[in-house]
Amino acid sequence: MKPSIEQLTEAFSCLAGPVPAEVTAPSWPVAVYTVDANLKGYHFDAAVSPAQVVTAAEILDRFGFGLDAVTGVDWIAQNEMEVVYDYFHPEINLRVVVRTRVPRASPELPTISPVFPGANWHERETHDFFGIRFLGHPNLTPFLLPEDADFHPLRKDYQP
Amino acid sequence: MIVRKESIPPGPSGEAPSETFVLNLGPQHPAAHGVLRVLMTMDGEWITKAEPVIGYIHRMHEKMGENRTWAQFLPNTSRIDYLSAMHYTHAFVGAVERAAKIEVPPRAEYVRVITSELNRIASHMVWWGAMLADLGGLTPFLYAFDDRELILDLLEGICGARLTYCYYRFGGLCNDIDDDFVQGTRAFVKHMPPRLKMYRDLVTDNIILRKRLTGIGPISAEMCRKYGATGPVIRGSGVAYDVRKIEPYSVYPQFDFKIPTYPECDSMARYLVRMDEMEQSLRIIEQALDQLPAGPVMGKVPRVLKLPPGDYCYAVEAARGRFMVRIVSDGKDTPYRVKLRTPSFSNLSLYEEASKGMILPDALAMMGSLDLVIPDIDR
Amino acid sequence: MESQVDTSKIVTFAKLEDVLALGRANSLWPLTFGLACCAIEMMATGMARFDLSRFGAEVFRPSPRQADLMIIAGTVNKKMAPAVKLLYDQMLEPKWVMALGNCAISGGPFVYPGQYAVIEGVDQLFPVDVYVPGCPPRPEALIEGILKLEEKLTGKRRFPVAKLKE
Amino acid sequence: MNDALTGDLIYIFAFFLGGLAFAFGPFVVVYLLAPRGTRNTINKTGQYIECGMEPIGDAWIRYSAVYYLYALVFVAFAVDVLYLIPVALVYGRESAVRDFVELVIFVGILSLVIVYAWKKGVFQWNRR
Repeated sequence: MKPSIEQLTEAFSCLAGPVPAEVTAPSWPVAVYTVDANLKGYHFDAAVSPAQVVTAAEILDRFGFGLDAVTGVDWIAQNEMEVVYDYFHPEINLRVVVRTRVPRASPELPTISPVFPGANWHERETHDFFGIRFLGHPNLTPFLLPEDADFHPLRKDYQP
Repeated sequence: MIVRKESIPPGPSGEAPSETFVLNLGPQHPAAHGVLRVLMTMDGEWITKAEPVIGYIHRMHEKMGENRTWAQFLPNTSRIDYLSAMHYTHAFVGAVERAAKIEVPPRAEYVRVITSELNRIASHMVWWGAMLADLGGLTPFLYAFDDRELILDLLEGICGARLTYCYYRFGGLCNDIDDDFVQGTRAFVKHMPPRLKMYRDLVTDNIILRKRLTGIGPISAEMCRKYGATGPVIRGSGVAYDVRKIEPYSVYPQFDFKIPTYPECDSMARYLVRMDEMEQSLRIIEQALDQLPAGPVMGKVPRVLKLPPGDYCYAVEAARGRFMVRIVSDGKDTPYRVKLRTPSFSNLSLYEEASKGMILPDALAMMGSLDLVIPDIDR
Repeated sequence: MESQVDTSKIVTFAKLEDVLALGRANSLWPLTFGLACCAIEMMATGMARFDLSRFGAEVFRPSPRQADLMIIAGTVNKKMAPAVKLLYDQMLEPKWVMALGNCAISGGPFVYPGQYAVIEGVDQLFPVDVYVPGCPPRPEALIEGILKLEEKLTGKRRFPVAKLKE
Repeated sequence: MNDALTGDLIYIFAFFLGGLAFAFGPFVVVYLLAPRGTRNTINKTGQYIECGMEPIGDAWIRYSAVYYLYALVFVAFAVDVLYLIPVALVYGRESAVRDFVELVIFVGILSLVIVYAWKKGVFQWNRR
């Protein structure tokens, strides 16, 4: 079924949850805005709190979206880590981005692999590169790095 | 002296239990198309659990994205998936142009489409040869590389490389195409259909191939969506998802071409999707050659490229599926983060669930139909 | 009675080693061991146009037991190094190694300060006989590498070396 | 023992020697021609080959029974061919038609093995 941006905005409005105290990111609290696609490449951007990532995934799963990628970004200046979930839709030209921020000291957020099994690999890779722990993930062992790797190479303060 | 290791579960119908063992379809295996290792827990010939282990050719492309300037990352883009290098460079260049709002002259866009579609046919040729080699037919490999050499000569004529072309630049191309490229491409477009017809008669309608592929490795549209599998895998399951049609980029809206889909969801459907895709690519090349405008091939680009802060992404229909580049820039001349969403990574993630209970030859036939390039998975 | 035939023109005597070396040089069986982009160029060399079988080297054996030339075609990274070393050890003795492409020679384009995954050069793992530079090297370069290896075995060069125009 | 018999015996003995040479010849040639020194430090040439990885587990385990039944069908036909060899010597001495009919009957009876295996479902190759 083909969702429209209005349905998405109204569905995401229910996500206006409490604001975690220790995270002071600029695009906080829940900001939902439509984006000019040929400037940014996606149509819909939602910044949610880490706890609501799974509910956002369930909403998008109901609308028939597919998971595209899970990207980790290490904002070392603001002492935070950003996790960006990309979703594409197989039938219509609507790309949704759900982003959240976790404190750099203890980067943890729930896994969405029960909703999207494809996220299992994406999250394992993000854990590999950034050390972001996904709670409830079935198998968070090193994935692209050697089995005994304990370093996280894509962190900005990584020294070989 | 046979030592019995773990306790053996009773067989399915309760009679004498047969022992499950772990087979290591390891990094060095002809059917692995590179260095993919699959840990297969087998019961006789049937697979109970096939868990791919990757990372044997991880080459730090994303880490290299962060310590090079925008232009220095271009050679990397054609080494991620070296079989469809043009698409990957197109995605990275498109993302940077979208962020810096660089105007690309129309002639450059048309040449990008022509070279990308030529590269798609070359990539499908290698897939076709490799897949049939997996099924035991070794002669098609020779035919496939014959046609592929024609394409490589054409592309080598304009950008000097056979495999890792670094042909696109921000704002256009590194140099213009000349006349014998145009004549060569027109000759190729005329030469290819009878060859494809020969392949259809010799191989596609071959009863052995039909028996080996029909009904093997069913991947439903729902599983494709859940795992994010795109490209010929999702089109083989009946969903007409093609980035060129659904999220049009470059000058693809100017051409009329069909997206071949097959509803059967099995390996034969994915095979037929790729064979029909080659014909559609030929149609696109022909139309692009007819509408090729004159004019410059390089737009105005600032000397040192600094992108406004923020994150931008650009998706492209590569030979294996949807390739998306997500760049995060903080205003400096080097990217802050480059994320490469590669199609083979998601296409392979559904392998564990899709190959449960199959026998080994069928599981390898299905892996061939997924068309994997392993450095594309490990990045 | 015709004149005494000068046999030295017809029959030449060679040490057994030379005969063996000639036999080994003309039937180098490579191990199918494609890692990355250079593997595609290796395949293209084995195919009809560049035709590696002119030099007896087109039989790509999957198992190290039957191969006597290991062509490292691609990047060896730290997770793959033990597997490559094991394959080298499993090959039987008259064996040679050819490092195909810059990644195998010195880590190639993936070498920069602070890189954590790529082995910079396969000769850190085991002795390499022939280095073929290029990224990826053209099929002709791979054939030149095979000829260089044959020259190393038999001491004679099969084809004249292409002389660069002064 | 008249000379015809010894002639035959010599042929058989020569044939036997040829078989032995064919079997053990390569070992001798390899011993003579193989290079002496080896660059291998750890002796892994005798190890099982498992795609570049250390082999996991042991190869001596129990498989499902369907392979055993398949092998039985092969053995039946191997024995069948064994009996056809002497027939080939005397084929067509008296009347070729009689020999041909006998052959067809012999092979026909033995091919009942295929029919029996087919009925027992050996060729369906399902898990047993």
